[in-house]
Amino acid sequence: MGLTVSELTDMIQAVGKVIEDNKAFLTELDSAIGDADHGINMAKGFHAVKEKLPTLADADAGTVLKTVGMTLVSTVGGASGPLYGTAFLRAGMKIGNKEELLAVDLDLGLVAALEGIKQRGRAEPGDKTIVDALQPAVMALKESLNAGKTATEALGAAVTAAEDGVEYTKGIIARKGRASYLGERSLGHQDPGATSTYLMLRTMQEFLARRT
Amino acid sequence: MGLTVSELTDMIQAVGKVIEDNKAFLTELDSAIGDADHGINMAKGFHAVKEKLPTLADADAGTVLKTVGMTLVSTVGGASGPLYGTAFLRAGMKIGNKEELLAVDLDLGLVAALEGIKQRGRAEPGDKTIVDALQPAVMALKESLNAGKTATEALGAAVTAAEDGVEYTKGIIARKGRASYLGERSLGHQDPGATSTYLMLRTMQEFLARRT
Amino acid sequence: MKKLINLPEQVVEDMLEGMVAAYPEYIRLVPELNIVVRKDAPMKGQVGLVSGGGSGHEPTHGGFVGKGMLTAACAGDVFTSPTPDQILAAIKEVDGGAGVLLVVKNYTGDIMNFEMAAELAEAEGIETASVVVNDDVAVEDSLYTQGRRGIAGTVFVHKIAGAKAQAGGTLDEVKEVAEKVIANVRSMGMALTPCIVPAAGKPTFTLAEDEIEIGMGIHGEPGTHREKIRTADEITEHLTKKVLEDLPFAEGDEVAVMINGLGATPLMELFVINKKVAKMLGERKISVVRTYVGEYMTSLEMAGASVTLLKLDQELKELLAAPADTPGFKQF
Amino acid sequence: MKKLINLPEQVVEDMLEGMVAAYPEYIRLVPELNIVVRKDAPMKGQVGLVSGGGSGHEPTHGGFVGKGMLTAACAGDVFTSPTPDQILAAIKEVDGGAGVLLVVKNYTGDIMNFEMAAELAEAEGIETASVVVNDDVAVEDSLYTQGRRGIAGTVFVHKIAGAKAQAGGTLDEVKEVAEKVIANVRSMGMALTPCIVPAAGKPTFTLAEDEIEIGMGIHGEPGTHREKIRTADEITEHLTKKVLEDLPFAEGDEVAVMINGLGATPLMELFVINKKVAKMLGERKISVVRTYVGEYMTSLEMAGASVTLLKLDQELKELLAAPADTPGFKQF
Ligand SMILES: Nc1ncnc2c1ncn2[C@@H]1O[C@H](COP(=O)(O)OP(=O)(O)O)[C@@H](O)[C@H]1O
Ligand SMILES: Nc1ncnc2c1ncn2[C@@H]1O[C@H](COP(=O)(O)OP(=O)(O)O)[C@@H](O)[C@H]1O
Ligand SMILES: [Mg+2]
Ligand SMILES: [Mg+2]
Ligand SMILES: [Mg+2]
Ligand SMILES: [Mg+2]
Repeated sequence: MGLTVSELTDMIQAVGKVIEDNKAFLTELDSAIGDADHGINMAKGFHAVKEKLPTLADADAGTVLKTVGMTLVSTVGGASGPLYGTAFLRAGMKIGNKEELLAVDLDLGLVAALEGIKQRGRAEPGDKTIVDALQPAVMALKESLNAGKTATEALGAAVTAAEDGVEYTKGIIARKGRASYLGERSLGHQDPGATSTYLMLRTMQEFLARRT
Repeated sequence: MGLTVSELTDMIQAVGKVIEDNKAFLTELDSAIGDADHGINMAKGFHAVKEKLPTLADADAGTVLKTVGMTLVSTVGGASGPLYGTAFLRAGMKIGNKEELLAVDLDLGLVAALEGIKQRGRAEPGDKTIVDALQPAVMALKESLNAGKTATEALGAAVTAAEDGVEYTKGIIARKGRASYLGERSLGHQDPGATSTYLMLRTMQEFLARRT
Repeated sequence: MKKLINLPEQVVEDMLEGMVAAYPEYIRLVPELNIVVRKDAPMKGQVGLVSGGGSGHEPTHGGFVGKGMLTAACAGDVFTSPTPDQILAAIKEVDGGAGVLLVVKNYTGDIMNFEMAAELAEAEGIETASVVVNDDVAVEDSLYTQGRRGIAGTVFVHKIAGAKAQAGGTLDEVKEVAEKVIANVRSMGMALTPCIVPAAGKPTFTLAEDEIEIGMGIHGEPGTHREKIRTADEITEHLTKKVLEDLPFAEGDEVAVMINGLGATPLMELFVINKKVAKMLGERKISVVRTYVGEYMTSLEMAGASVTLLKLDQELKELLAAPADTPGFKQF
Repeated sequence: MKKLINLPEQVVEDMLEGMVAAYPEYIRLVPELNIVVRKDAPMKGQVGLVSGGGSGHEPTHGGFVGKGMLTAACAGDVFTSPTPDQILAAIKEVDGGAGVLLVVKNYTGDIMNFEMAAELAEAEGIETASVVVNDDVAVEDSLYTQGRRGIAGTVFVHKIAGAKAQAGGTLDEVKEVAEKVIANVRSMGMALTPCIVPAAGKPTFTLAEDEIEIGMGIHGEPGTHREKIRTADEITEHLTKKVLEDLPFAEGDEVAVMINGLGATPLMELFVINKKVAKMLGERKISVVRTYVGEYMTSLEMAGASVTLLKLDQELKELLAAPADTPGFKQF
């Protein structure tokens, strides 16, 4: 795919914009089974990222990702801050000082992000969290790449898997995060974090698709 | 008129019943320009009076009235407790140990009551208080009696004067009591205390009229 | 009306029993009479301090009974003055031979009931004196009217007169310092929502979702006027200016500040108000000696707040700084 | 939404500035970082106690910074955990060489942010330990879930661990006694009304005029179920029974009681609740050593209350009785 650092930066900005656009929606989802702040938290974080990215014009891909992670960690708070922060941090650490990203980096980065989130949050699939969108997405991506698909195609498969994952969260009882306090009352509601993960992946895919 | 102590007692009970029946109405009036408790306060007081009166079967008129006054003072609280309490106390003190009340006693008693209220509350006519109903009533009663009317007739004149007094309170700004804090906003509302005075006088008049 | 109560007629008794159950080391209850008395009262040779009024202003009054503040508090029904016999009983409970000061808020009902109680006490040979608190600048002050209401500034009277009594002041001295506080304290409040007297079951006024009531009393009485809601800074500026201009407070003055919540206002909002008050005082070179932020003089579940300023001299400063140990007001 | 605030995005800063303006003799603010630190921190050789969490629970957490309780508190946005860099900065502010105990409430966000901060502190050579408070019996306790929430019982952890640190306990000792409190404290709450996060502008749930929410959290999270309002005695009985059965508390136990208001509940109603709790404990021959009634762990302007019981042994009794002097919790 050959994504330059400048394109990576643009992609992250696009992700930020989608989060901003969905601030009310994500907050609404969180108000049903959480504390009504997921959109607010995430938008605040990506607002800080937006201010930060221009200062990284000369940085490598790993540094950009790690800085995004640090920025999220230090501005978002709540559960999503450490989780998404760790995700970007780990992706950045894995990818390292590259100037251009290939399909394999996408795979490596997302795998590292997923592992980071699972380690930080101790959630497993079925707990009604980010993991329920991200893990199937990562698996779908890997499978597609193994089957010889392009990065854009593979990410398309990941997006579909994430969307299914979001749908799946409606039917399960939360076992991690605030929603878990609701017990059975969490049934029927889609998970806000899984939803933001889906939105982020979809934006990345659209970005790649636009560019090809 | 020749009112026996037992009839006096019945009359007071009738007054209590009217207050009880108008509890919500008086409270409503007080909520417009006061603190929404005049009916509650008065009803509580007359409820205590109702329990107390049967213990006074053998007492004289003065004792009955003083006991009613003491009971009101010690159960009503607020502004109306000391005011109406003092009124009954003073009436009882003035009338003394009579076994039967005549028209002149009605006059003496009401004058003493008015004086007691004015002394206790330091209100003058035009302050939008009980005094605006009671003072014209007392004057009308005296005039009627001087003109040779019966007690029932004279009390009828007093009731009309009290009713006019209540009406009059709608057009004036309160200068005493809680309503005074409202300044001009007290305009247009009738005074709760003047209203309860009118109700009490009307009940007394109806009681006398029924009996003749 | 949604309240955590049992029968409305029983709410004052329930509350008082719950209060003494919570603080047996501070207070005791005189059964039937709804009087909260300091555990160790009467204190021989010490001036007793009795206050009271309608219930619904908690922690006022019962919560301020204890060392360095009130010796007894009489609880009337919700928003209704206590009765003379109640007050008389409280006077007798606390009389340690040095006389009793009655701290009364300037409401017709309170004035008359305390006055009758004082007459009864006199008849029984107990010396009493009274002071009347009237700190609410929202109400016009006039000789021809009832005058101003007593609101949150009353807490400073309790604190400072209480410290003076605790320090062994005579009845005259305690009364004098209470009057000094009254002469130097000013308050004004505003409400976001009305409150509901349990026995009435509905609010005395209603406010639209974007309306606030300025200068209302602590009994659900409507205020001076109604306006659209503005920012906390704007509202605070309005209240504080009225308070400042009234005494007036001037450059170089030393003051105590009380930001009082009316019942349903989160501490968060009271602190937001205090930030603005502190700024305004700083700009005017008025120095803040002590600040109290919290619920001191409430009005059931009313949302809103009042701002109180007390101008201090050396004596008031020292008495305000004295320790107090009561359920609702503690100071080392 | 009707609130006494300025910009929603600025409410936490405004609040903290108003708080330190009110209590300069107790606390200072670390600018930009929203950390409230005890005026005289770091105390050489004394274990530091850092807590924090989302804002909107005032006086928790900043109000409990002072002698005998917290050394620093990190304020997150409303109902949002503070961030690791904030917490790390607080740890550094209070580290007096004896290590720092982090008191965390059991929420995913808090846990992760404090954990990351602890990792960062370790990297900088500062010894930390953590305890996680999970007193809310409304939530089912299970190994496979997040477990229970930390609510009002946290205040007892602050008080008792704070007393131990103040008394010179080592990090291990302070941690151990904090864990003892956690093992012995249980709470449960209910709401009459929801609350509104300023930035969200609307409540997370709505309740009909005759409905209450049982077992809700302190962040506007819906509770275990909804029911028709009942009398205060019936509601209190339900909550207290759940709390009693959970530990379980038994005849002969000595306990501390906290009746906590959630923000908009008048003290009057909290005392009504306490009357019933005291009665229930008396019937079960559980003796009440101390009672705290007031707003300790709030949820913005939510109306409602929680009941907390802490089973005491000799050590906990002594530490609970130790003096504490903070803006929001004072005890002689
Ligand atoms: N342990 C966990 N592992 C993974 N994701 C989690 C975990 N806990 C919570 N989440 C995610 O975080 C989301 C909520 O984030 P947010 O509302 O920003 O934080 P908070 O719950 O602290 O308010 C949930 O919808 C869920 O997807
Ligand atoms: N100084 C006064 N003199 C005469 N009547 C008064 C005075 N102050 C108040 N009142 C009367 O008392 C009434 C209010 O009584 P109530 O509501 O029972 O007491 P409170 O005002 O203490 O709540 C007023 O409507 C007015 O008629
Ligand atoms: Mg959330
Ligand atoms: Mg009234
Ligand atoms: Mg009244
Ligand atoms: Mg949150």
